[in-house]
Amino acid sequence: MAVTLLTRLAAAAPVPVFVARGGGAGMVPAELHADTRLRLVTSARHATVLLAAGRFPAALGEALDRLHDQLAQPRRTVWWTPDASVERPACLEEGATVVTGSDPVGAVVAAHRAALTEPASADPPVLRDEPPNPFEGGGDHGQGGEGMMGGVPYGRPMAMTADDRDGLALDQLPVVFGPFLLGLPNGVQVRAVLQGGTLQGAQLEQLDLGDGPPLPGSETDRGGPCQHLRWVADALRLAGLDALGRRAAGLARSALTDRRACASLARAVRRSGLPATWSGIGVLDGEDASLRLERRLRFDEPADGIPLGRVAGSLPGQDWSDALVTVWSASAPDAVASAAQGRSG
Amino acid sequence: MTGVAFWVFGVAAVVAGWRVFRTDSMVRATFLLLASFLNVGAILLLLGGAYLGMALLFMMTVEMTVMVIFMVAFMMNPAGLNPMNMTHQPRLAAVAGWAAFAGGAAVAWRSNFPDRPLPAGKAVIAELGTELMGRSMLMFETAGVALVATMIGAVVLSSRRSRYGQDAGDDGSLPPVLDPATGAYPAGVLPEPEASGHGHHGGHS
Amino acid sequence: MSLTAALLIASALFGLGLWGALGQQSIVMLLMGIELMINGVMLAGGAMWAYAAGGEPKGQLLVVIAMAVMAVEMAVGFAIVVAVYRARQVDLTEGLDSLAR
Amino acid sequence: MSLHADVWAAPVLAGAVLALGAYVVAVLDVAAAGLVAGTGSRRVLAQPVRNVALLIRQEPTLTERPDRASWVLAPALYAGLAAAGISVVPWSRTFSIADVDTGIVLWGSIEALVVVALFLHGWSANSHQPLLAAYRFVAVGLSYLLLSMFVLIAAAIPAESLQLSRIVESQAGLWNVVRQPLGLPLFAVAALGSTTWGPLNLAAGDDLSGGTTADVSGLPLLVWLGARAAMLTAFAAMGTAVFLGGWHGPLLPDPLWVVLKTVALLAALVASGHLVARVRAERFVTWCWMVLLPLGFADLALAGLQALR
Repeated sequence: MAVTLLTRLAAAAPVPVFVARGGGAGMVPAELHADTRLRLVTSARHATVLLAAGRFPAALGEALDRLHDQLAQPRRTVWWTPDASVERPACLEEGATVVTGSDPVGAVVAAHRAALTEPASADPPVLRDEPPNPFEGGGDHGQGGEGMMGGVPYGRPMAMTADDRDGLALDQLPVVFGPFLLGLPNGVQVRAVLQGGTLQGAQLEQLDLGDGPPLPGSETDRGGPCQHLRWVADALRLAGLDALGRRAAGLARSALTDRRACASLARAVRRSGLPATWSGIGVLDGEDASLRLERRLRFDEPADGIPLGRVAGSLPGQDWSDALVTVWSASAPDAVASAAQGRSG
Repeated sequence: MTGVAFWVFGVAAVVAGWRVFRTDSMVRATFLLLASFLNVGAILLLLGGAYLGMALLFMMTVEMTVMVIFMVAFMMNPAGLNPMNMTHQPRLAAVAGWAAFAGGAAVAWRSNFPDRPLPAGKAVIAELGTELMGRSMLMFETAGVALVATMIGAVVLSSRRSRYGQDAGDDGSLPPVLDPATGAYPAGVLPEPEASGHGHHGGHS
Repeated sequence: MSLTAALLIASALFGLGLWGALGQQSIVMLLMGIELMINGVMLAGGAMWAYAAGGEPKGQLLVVIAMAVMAVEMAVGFAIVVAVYRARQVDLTEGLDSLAR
Repeated sequence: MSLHADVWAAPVLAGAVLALGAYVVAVLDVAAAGLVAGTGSRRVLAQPVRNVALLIRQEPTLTERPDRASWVLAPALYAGLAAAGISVVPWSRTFSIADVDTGIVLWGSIEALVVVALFLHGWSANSHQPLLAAYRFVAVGLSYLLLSMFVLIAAAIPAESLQLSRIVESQAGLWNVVRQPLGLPLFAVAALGSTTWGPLNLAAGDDLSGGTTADVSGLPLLVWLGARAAMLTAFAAMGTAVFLGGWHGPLLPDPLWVVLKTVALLAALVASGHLVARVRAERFVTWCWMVLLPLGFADLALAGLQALR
């Protein structure tokens, strides 16, 4: 009895869903934030449902498989795609619910309830529980390099010392972030060299997004208010203003944009101090993140996205959070997405 | 009750202090040391030092938080995921440690200290305050000045542009050239070439 | 709970600290050994104050001064570690066998 | 003098108060989010319960080679610190769970140990984003700690005592929020910092995929989030006692005043999370040392001058 009550309560909770954006998804999934039946989470560990939006070919598919296995049980996978015949990774093979329409929320909620009430048909892991690369240790203690340091045991480089901005040569750590992180354009991953919380080096890689039709909704209003509002919704989540982000996502979803509501949102954003907080971050082509935010709030024509290579060049020396803000504001993620789509079309 | 608590805290302080030097993880080592301090703080509270114990908790926690950052920043392999040995002269160290303990224990055992226990209900906190701001003010102020001097000294020592001017940059720990015209360095302090300057964590190849 | 017991624990802490300070190669670990020794000293001071000095406020003052000493030791120790590391990229006592750069 | 709870009853009482407080925080959070988002505030009472049920049903996950002992201990430490904190807060002229005579210093130790708990939580997962959050939190924590100690000591000066009940008594004529106007805002900075909440959510934000919680799920996550909300409650209760006059107030009984003021303070702290953007860690540390710390000094100096008068 108690257990069923617990399950009933859990099933009625807002669904913690991790949205992975693939090829053709554009910024449409940002609108899901407006739905109070869902709660978008930024760590797969907190989610019960993995919503894969779009195409996941090759490397992107491998990344999705790894992400899938990190969700805690009970879990379910939902694939939101206009065309289910394209190449798919293992985690979307069986068991995943496929949604081809324009609204996946119903399917996500159903998947969440199913996960909690039918534990027998759990969503099993698709990768074996082992390091992604074989152990390649050497040296005195199996660490892979000479002496105490260096080497790539398990394919991951060990931290090594290098110069830094304080003039203290402390350890720096090579890591890969992405490609499904909030603040990164679809299919982009960061190869970063970290020293403490500061980036010493960074490369932005655009993984292949594949060919095919885009998600319904991503074609509407490119460069118009909707796209701006989707961008703002994600930016606000990145800035810790979840509730305001939900308001922006709601305005984006309601297509016929209510001018007064938009103006009131812009006022709320300015009052939150976000423009002041973001001033001075990611200065490229004479604009910082704050100015780019203002431009979006005014629905001005977006500047063409700055190429990923140049954005990456401006990252070293920045704190990781500032770097994310730089990437999200400077690379113009809608331009990146539509460029990828343009290539496909 | 207090007797049991005393022995629990005491044994915990000693065991934690021993494990500090027996764990591979630097973070664990630091927090084990903190645990040792916290247990001693608890004993001081039991002994009636209401302010001393609390102050120890507060001070040591902050100090160990700084310590742990240093540990992770400067030590190789701070998580202890690779087994390694970072000790020297183990026999001398062990003998000295045991000897110190034996000496202290002998004093504790054999000496006759005056038996003047803390009177119950003594206003120890107010007394400490009056002492610090009254009779022993000079001592207290000296300690304060010493701390300020330490702060300044520590910043100067560790700052990048420390001893030799504003824009010395990496040369902060180098004395200035003797003769600016020729750029000659004092004997024995010739700047090493970059490559050999990075014999990192030397002594471990 | 008695003066003897407290002094016994204090000497154990002091001995452990000495063992660590002499036996550890890393400068930071050496500092931790010294801290543990001062830990023992503070416990001994507190115990003497509570059992043999009749709660004389000077006893508390002694412990407070020991804490200040520890803060100074730690700050200067870390500053030296940073300075040495900046110059030589070492954090081991073996790297400090000469004062020359 | 104040009545103390029994040694065995104290933890139970503190736990019950904190559980209730955490629930109130969750309800306030849902309500504030609904208001700001414009989605209304339906089901505000039920939603926290449902979220808790979901976390109980979720299985805990493990990372590769975590520091297991620390991973288990960190949430327990955080929760225990919240319990210790709430214990020193007086609820009426005659009752607090443990009215120790060094309440202010104990509170300082709690704030310092919170930094340790958060660092351990981020460190132990053996994962990048939690570790980044842990580093960042230590830098921030060491900055606001001094601030909070200054304003608390300033509040102890007119009371001539480090004991919380005496500090509340000293506010019979004039609350500290008027007498030392800088105190409460600076204490609120420490409250938001210690719970990594709202504008100071530097160790659990979405920019780091949940920061120290990024690799935690299920029951351990529930304990951590619960401890965080409980800590916010403890801070609000402490702020009430030290700056808002505790039980002082007309007509209503003592404990009711404490509860009302605590909830009001909680509402303000929670709402700030939805109205103010997260600060940047580097900039906050700079502000803290260059602006807020001198303000803390000014607060202390003001209290000293008033005492000399």
